[in-house]
Amino acid sequence: MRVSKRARWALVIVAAAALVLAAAAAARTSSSSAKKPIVIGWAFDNKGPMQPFDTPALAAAQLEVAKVNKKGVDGRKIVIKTCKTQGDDPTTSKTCADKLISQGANVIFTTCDVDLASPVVQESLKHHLLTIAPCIGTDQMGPKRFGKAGKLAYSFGNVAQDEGSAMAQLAWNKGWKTADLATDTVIVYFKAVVTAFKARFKQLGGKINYETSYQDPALQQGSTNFHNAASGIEQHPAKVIVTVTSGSYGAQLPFITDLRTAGVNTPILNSWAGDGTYWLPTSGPKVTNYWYVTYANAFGHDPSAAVNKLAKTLRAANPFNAATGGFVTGPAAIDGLVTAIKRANGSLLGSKLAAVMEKFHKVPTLSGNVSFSKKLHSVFGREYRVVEINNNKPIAKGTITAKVVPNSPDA
Amino acid sequence: MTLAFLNLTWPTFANGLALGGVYALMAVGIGLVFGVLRLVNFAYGQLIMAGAFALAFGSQWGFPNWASILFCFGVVLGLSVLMDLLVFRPLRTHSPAVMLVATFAVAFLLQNIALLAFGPLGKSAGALAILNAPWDIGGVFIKKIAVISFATAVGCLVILQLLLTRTPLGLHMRAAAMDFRTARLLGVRANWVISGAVIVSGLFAAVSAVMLSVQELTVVPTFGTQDTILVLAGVVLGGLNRPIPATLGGFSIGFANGILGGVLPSNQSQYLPSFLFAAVIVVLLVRPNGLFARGGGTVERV
Amino acid sequence: MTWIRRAVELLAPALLILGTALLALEVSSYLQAYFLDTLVKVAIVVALYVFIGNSGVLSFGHVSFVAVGAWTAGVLTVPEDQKRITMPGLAHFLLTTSVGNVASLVLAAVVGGIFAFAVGLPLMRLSGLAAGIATFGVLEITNNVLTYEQRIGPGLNAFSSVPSTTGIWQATIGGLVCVVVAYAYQRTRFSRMLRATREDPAAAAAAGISIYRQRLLAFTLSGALAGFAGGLYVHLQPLQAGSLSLNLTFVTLAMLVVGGSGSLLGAVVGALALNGIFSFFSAATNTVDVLGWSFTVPSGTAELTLGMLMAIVLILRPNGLTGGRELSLPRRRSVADLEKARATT
Amino acid sequence: MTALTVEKLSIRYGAVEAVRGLSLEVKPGEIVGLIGPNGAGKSSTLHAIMGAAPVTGGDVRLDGTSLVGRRPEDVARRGIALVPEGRRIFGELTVDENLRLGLAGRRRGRNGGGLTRAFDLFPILREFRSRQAGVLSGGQQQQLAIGRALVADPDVLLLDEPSLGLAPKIVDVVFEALTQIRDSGLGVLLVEQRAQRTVALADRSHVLANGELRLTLGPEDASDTDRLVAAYLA
Repeated sequence: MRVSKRARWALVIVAAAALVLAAAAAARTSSSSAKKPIVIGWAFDNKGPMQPFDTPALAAAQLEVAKVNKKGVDGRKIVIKTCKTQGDDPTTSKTCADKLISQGANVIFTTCDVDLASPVVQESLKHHLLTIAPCIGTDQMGPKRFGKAGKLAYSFGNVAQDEGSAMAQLAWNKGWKTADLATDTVIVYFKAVVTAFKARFKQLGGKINYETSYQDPALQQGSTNFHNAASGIEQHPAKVIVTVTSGSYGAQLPFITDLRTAGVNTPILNSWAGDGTYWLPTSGPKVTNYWYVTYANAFGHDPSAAVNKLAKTLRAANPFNAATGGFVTGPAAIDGLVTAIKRANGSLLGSKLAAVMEKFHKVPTLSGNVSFSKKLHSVFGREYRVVEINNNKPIAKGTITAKVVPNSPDA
Repeated sequence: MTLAFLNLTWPTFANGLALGGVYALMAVGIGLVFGVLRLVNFAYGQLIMAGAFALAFGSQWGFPNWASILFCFGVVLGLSVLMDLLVFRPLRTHSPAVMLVATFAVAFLLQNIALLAFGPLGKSAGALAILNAPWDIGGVFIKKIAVISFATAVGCLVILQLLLTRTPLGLHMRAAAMDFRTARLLGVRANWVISGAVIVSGLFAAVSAVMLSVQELTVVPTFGTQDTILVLAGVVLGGLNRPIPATLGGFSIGFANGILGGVLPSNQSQYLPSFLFAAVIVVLLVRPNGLFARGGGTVERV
Repeated sequence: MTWIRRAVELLAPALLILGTALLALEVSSYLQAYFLDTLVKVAIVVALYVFIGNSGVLSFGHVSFVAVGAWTAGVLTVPEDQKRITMPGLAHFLLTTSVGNVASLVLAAVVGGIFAFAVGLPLMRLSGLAAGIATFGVLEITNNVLTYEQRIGPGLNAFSSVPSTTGIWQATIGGLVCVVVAYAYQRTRFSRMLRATREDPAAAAAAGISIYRQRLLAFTLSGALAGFAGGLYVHLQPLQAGSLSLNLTFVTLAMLVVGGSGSLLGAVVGALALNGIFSFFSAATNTVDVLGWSFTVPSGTAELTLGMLMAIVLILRPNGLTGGRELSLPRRRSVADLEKARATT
Repeated sequence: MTALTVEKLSIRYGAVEAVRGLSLEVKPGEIVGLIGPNGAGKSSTLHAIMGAAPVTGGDVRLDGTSLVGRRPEDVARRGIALVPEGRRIFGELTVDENLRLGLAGRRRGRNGGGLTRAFDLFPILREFRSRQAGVLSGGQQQQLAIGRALVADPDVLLLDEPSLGLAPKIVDVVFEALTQIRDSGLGVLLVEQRAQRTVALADRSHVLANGELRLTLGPEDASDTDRLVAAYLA
């Protein structure tokens, strides 16, 4: 293929033009604010693995903000500005953080996994802004992961250790005294919950019959070793099978189907990750004797009337957003933020807000009372809702609270 | 009765055979198209993904199983033919590297279309999940799908072998794979042969889609990608140019994948890909022209 | 006068990089990340080019050198107190060793080069598809180990708390370093020998050129550049080293081929054009203003546009946007040029 | 009626003009020789007739229908069969399969008697029909290549250097077969290096040099060595 000199120059120009276009794109001015509302900049995942957690939290938070704005926060209104991180792509995440900050965000909200959130968190902390993840479920959203700057980082998700401990308590209370563990190692949170379950379960006197691990194909392409995990468990019967993985990922359903089709009808216990009915099979064998603990009962049977009302409103607008109880983390974060602003006398300075939040002790939010401490910036002591899925139907089975958290990160 | 070797059990052995069978089909699908077009189709995994999604939607819309499977075949075949018309044919005369990267582009495009249309979390293809139940064979519990996969793979391969050896089209395909130019000079119709290869390859992709989606149950946009890479490795390991070595290569890597997955202790199972690919590299170093290749055939430069 | 011609060969890609950097300074600061990302991609694609462009052999393994470089620079620059928390399983040696920014980049290049050399030592004996699959294997193994081996890093977790030193200066200089090294290599007799093996392996071998040795040299050099680029990458944003895998391989290879794999200019143009367009549509998902009017595209437009563009360019211009040639001053075509042109038609 | 007509044919590869303004014709029941030094454009002419080389000028017609711009397989299926240089048999296929491949060039509705035509002409092929073609000797492979072309039941047979690399005795067998083929009514266009034997065998022989027709010789010129040499050197 012959290219004339002129054509090649032209190509170079075209390439340059593409860049100019991108540059022109950049020549935008950020919006100015006259009335000085409180601006929350929310970088959320609109299409990646965190989307099922981020978007419901955001949708519910927007409803909560509308409610808060009726009275205002000391006369000011809250505005949420959003930015799509597109599967938590690092470059886009970083850009989102910078963009939101340039749009005058006073507080930055981020996605539900601490690693995927890292680009946003680091940018936000660099600008000394209070940085909140509604639902990161580990103890790492805080100084533990981000050092001194991490003082400004908080999560309204559960500490995995607390959740695992509550699950152990539930199993013990049900009289399931031996357990098989299958750890999905693709996310820190999954691992941490199982580890905590094991520690607390043994403390209570339970016995672990068999332990195995697998990698979920949603994050580890092509991995199918959950089949092997299932057949390992088939050969080592116990009273309960504990696995923590997301219903929206690739292993949950086939793992359960493997066990059930092999004739293993033991209860299977999962955490909030396995909440919801959206992943249940539309055909084929139905899911039965499957248990999980979660933030809120998304199916209208929550002890809190406010939660049930919110779930109903969300479901009416978009059923997806009420698929799991995770949506309450959004309003909970808003409630917590409002309290912090009030307690900081209206200051939006990251350091002041963080200083107040560090002292949170049983602060009421939509998802119950929330406490933080100097070391621990995630929620513990939640009253978990217990749900059993039987024949593809979710049934409320009361609540459970962790009494003791072994290896507590707060200790 | 157990296979008293490592912790290899009969069910694991059966799973290995089943995966080996499906990979062998994929290997043949990739090998046939390579034979006539000298094109390594990286987008083969996306064909399987599309088929698996078709199956999932079929069961969601309440199709009976046979209709879902038919729908799956239709989607995969349509997509294969479209891929061939829009991309492979215009690029037929270009270098293997350009064709290979073009299939990257197609794979990238299809995967992202799936991501946009169906989301990252995919769909459950539960219609045939019941096939994961075991059969009791003399006290050993073997999954039905393992037996069915292996039997289907063997059946498909036998039919293909008959097609290749007993029909004029098969003869023409074999000749075109050896020397396309001469075959055309003899009157072998290039377009027919290419279409034949693309259609058979598509059919095998559809069969693989059904078998794999029963085993994995959840269909995500990356479905089949890793399998395709493994199969490609297997095909090259066997010898890309000929159907039988390619089949054996694909089978070997699938079998090894299934068995290793079963016998690796759980704290090492995450390193399964490392073990497999390390083995692939070692074999390639020892036998660069493939495990089952006779003599030193010329290897395509890409 | 030939030195002017030679200078132009280097100037064109260098100016494109500088131009990108200048544009990055002009845009709103929050969009800079995309430009920095593009500059890092240029570095990666140039690294790929050093091997693929000169040898004519495809490698799927280069992103593993990028990943190893990112790992090196990452694990050596995370502050020690952070390492204790985010990488509790880390080997003692790695836990206690910390270096500065520049040193981490140099070490990333060194480790990338050593790794490439070690891998190339056996693999460069292979050719064709066998070589392609073997390099793929290297990518898979590297990805697998970096993702799960907690004694050497954070495994599944990202390298958070890595100093983000890849700002506009570091990205620009990094890109230029890669281009200059690639250009310098291109001027050596080693590169000419390797190119001879690309055109006609048999004749080159007959002329006493060791294909193996020349390929190994280029592979090692490009591995070092890839490692360096990985170092730049991890200093740009918190990354999980194991996530630099299949996708990045596809995309960077496509950039090289779309730009024109035969020339340094092609590598730079391909990376700038594809990543530029991809970045633009990514940014437009969250609304951008183009010359005064607001522009928003649905999510996913970036990927679809990129995929279609790659396919279309390959179908219409299989030798890439630059035709695989360097930019040169107009001159009378010599007979040799005509012969060459014929050979490529 | 003329079977195959080549009129002012020009072939160009990039900047190189391989054949300029070549005209010739092959009628049924005659052998036409095409001889000349290496690189004269003989093979290019055959490939251009088959549609496998770029025609830049002139025309190729079969019974008045132009073949220019058609695909090789279409040309083959219109009744022209080529025995390519180097025989190009499929070594991994059996003799039988090689012959059946030849059937691909059969015209629609023509039976042509299947493989018997090849077996009748070359009985050795029948004997070895289930062997792998790759193990045959060079002469047997050449017979197979010709037999494979014949089973397509063509009107015109093109041969590209059928004697290349064969022992003289085998060449006799091949040339004898060509006579039989001509006598069965086919037109034969024979490209050869062995000028003298070709001139002796063919009804007309065209000498090609540097892509141009230099001279046409009849069988009577076979012994006129001077004229031959002069044509080659011109």
